[in-house]
Amino acid sequence: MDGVASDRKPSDRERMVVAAGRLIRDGERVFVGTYWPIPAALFAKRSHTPRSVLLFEGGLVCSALPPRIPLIASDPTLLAASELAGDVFDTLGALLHGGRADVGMLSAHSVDRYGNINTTCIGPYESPNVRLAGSGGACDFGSLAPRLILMMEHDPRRFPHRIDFITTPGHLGGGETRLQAGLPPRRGPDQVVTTLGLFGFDPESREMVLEGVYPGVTVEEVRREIQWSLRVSPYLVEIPEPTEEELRILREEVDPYGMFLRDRRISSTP
Amino acid sequence: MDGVASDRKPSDRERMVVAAGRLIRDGERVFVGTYWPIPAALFAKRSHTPRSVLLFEGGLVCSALPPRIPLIASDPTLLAASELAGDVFDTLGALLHGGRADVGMLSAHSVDRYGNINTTCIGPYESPNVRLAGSGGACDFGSLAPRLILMMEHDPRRFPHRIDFITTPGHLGGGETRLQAGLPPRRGPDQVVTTLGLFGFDPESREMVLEGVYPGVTVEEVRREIQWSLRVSPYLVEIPEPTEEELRILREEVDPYGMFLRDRRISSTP
Amino acid sequence: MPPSFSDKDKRMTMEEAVSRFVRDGDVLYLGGFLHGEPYAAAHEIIRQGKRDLTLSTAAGTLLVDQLIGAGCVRRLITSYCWNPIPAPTHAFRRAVERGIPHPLELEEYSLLGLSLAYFAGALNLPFVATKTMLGSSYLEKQGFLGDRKLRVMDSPFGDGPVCLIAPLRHDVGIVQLQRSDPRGNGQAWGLLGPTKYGLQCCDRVIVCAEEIVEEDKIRTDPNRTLIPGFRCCAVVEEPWGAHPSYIQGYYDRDWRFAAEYERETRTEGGFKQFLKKWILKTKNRKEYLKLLGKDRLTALRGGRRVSSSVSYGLYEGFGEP
Amino acid sequence: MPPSFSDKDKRMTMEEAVSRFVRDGDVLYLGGFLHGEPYAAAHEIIRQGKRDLTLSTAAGTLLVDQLIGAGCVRRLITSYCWNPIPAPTHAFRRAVERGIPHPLELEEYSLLGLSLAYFAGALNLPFVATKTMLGSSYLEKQGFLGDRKLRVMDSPFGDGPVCLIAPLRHDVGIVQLQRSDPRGNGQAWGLLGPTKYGLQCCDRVIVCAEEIVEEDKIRTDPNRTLIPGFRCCAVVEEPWGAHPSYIQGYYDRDWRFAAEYERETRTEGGFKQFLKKWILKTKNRKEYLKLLGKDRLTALRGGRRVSSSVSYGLYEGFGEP
Repeated sequence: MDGVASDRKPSDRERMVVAAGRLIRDGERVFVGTYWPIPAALFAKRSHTPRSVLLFEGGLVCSALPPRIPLIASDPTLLAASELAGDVFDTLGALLHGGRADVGMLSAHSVDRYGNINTTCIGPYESPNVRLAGSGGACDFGSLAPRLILMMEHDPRRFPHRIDFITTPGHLGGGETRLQAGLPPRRGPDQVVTTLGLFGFDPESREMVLEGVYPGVTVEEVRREIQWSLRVSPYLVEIPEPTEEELRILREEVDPYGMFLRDRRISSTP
Repeated sequence: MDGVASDRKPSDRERMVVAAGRLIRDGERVFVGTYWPIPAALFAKRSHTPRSVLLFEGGLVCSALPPRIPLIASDPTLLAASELAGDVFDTLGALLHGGRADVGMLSAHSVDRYGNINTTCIGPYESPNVRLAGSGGACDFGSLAPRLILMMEHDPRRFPHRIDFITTPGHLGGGETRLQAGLPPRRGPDQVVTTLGLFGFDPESREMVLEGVYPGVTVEEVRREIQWSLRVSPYLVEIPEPTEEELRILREEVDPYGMFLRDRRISSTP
Repeated sequence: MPPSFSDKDKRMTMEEAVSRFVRDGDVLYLGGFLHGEPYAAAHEIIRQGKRDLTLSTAAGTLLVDQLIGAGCVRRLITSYCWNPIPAPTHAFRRAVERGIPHPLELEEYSLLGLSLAYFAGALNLPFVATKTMLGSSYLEKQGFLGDRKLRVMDSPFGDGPVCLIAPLRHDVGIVQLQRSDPRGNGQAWGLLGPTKYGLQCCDRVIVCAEEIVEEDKIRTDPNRTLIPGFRCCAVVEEPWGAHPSYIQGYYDRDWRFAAEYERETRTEGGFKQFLKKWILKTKNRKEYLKLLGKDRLTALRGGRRVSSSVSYGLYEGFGEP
Repeated sequence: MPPSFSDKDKRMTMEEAVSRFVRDGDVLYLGGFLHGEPYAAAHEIIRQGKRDLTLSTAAGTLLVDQLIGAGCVRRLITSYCWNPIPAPTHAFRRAVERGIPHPLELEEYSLLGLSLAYFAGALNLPFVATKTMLGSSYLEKQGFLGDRKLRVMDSPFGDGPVCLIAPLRHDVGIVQLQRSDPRGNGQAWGLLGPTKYGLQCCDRVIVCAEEIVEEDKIRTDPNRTLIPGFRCCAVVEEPWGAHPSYIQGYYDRDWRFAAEYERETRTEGGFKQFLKKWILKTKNRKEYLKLLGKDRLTALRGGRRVSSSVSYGLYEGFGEP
């Protein structure tokens, strides 16, 4: 457990996880997608949302803390924290489609200016240049979650002019187009938290708007990572750095093995 | 346990239960409706269908024998005989609507010449002269069971010219009308077992046809109990009396307390 | 969006739960399917004189009969209403046949049809398509739900006529089950009927349990949990709360009670006497049980038949192999 | 109507089960949702060189990747295919991007959409209506199911556009779960995903279990049974049959294996070597486990965390009170 001391400077990923976690409010029922939402939701629960309930697509409802950090949304460690273990209809069905959850958190591969997510393919669907994972529950989160938070590491290819496949509907063509498609009202992505900053969506046009950057990050830097001409909020803020206590929680309690934050999950000897 | 000796003559009800039980074949998966089907299915299981599986609408699958005779299809004694306890979708859903059962058995209040069953009301639905129970799973049995056996005690009012409410669809107006209504093909009532005899349905017109009578019962006697002009099969048979062994099984093993056969279930001290 | 109640101890008396969470005019769902009928809660609803309820339940028995006879119910959604011995439920009949104590509007389905309507409501699906009920009179006799209940259409996938079932929604639901923690993580076993889906249609859920146990005990076996605690607004510890229905593993159905009820309630006067004796003159479940008598309760306890325990495992760290 | 297998002891080896019940060209359902993936069965399918399968599974991982890379699969129905570490499943990518070892036809849904398609198939419902997937590319990109998959229509109940999902049907299904009796009454606990409904869509069901137990033990806790024994055609006792996936209470996911697999199978040659080493050169699961080594298995066993037992009661006679 080297390097957990909280005096080490926060990494971009730590900033992202803390910033996303801060968006969760206490008592909320949170659909936790796989990958980045896992440390973010657990960070929130250990810092300021002790009463949040974590929901997992495969059928788990957890309001306790698992014995270790789950590596995926279907990790066996979660059963010790679950008050309900059921099937997809218990969570994605009755809680998400049924409208009984508050917020969903998703890792996204790439996103367009209206928050539409592609995790399916680059190039034509029938003969793609790069084939990606597909939806899992992501399309359901995007279709149905009352509030939706996306998490992404920056890379210009992840913010393209247009995406080749809408795996997870965002605000579609902007404006009222999402409603016109028949999706439930007052939904769609609300925030995108990245390794550079935080984005919201314009309430009218539904276009992504840069709303905050981490200390030291410039708007120009963000623009370079995004293929379309990015709108910036007139109220752009600097996102406060993780506090010492936040970093301590994240490093010592949430992910002491560095499974997410130091990529230990993908080394051969975790 | 008075009067269980098998030398006592079989009652009409005992004849009905044995005759209905004989229609079940070994290994069949039998949806057991409440009331008369319970002793009939258990009689079959104890006499000649040891491998039949009893299915109950509320979610039970039983291939063992319950410790006592269940008084209804949701009796707690059944759990000791169940290999699966689930919900309505496990049985009425996946097995009945899903097409994985063989036969359904139902007690019916009244039936018309096409085997349509009324257990809802006598007189207009909105202001009935007599209000009855309604469907429970009966309508589902009638809509979906690949083979359907009805059980009824005789009374002319139970075999009227026309019924006031189709609780459970039989062959509707006869002929192809059932198919035209959209119900699955090759289904609908196959036999009606009563306290006087056994009825089938004409393969073309789908009208009820008397096919068998118990020893000593005349066709005229049956006709008196039925309001429409009853068709009688040219191959009318005499239904063999319950054997000594069948009676012994029924009286000593299936219903030793006389809960069904001697109405002990409706006395105040069962 | 209903509020989250996830972290609170929601235990209260039945009197408080009914008074706070069941409102005149509500669509009230009663859980259970002959198994686990919430009698204690229904009796408290009668005592508090709730009115104009739309009752929704998979199968009505004495419980629904009593609520109707006591004048609490204006509308009934069900697949069935009868005394399981079997015999008529007389108050139900008086209401439907003669409008006593007042007229009753009906909305009926087959059991599978109603269960699918609950499923659609639980998931908030626009509708579900089925082959059951085609050809039956249920298609013609739509009641107060009007054209928000069933429709027949030709399947666009080429299966001929199909019946579309619209979702049902409930304001409040009550379930009586084996055990719950103080937050309302209720666990049930035995025959489950369509109770899970019926409850999931509810904005508020009152969990009545034979026993309240620690949250940790619930977590030893989370597959038994019917509905998560945050969906629950009140938890009532109410042993014998389902009598004369049964709770698997706790007590048997009181068949004798059902037969007596049938005889005693054949007349309106008889029903009123029953109501007075068993419900209005008993202040709560404790007094009802006292009236019933210890011997009768003892006779209803069955033997014990214990489940084999299983391990869910404990996965704590990321050790080297 | 498929035959009833209710009363037979259906235990056999994996070799026999796969050889008798999985046929070239079948629509094959694989149970599990990251939990309980039937690896032992999939490996035997590869060994026996089954061809032209249409694979249906809630979420593809290494398991689906191996079947594709080995050339068994022509069509895939799923919501997802990836290595959960997360990283690409390279054989899947090679098949989709470059037609290696041969082209793969896809039919994709969201997880909830696919679960509803299984539900519709399980109950043989004509279709189910939902709001999920509206606006997504899933509506446009319908594959080999063509217009037998999804449709958008205006809801006759006035909810605007809705997505209709047609039922899925499977020839044969395989599940790996905790325990079963010899007749195939299989019991599962932990996270259940959509496995029950996926299995119920199958004409034939192969139950692979960590342990075979007496029928009486199953009857002590019938609420854990996923699907009745008479729906099952073969029962295989196969401990560790889900490795490198996990079985709740039996063993943890082998994360290291998934990371190694990712690195080793980046090239076609690497994949072939993996295939040879772990699947083709091992005759059965026993040899696979031997290759894996005892120490590795031991490291994956978690601690024990035992469920509190409950009573289902025993109701024997009709005694006087």
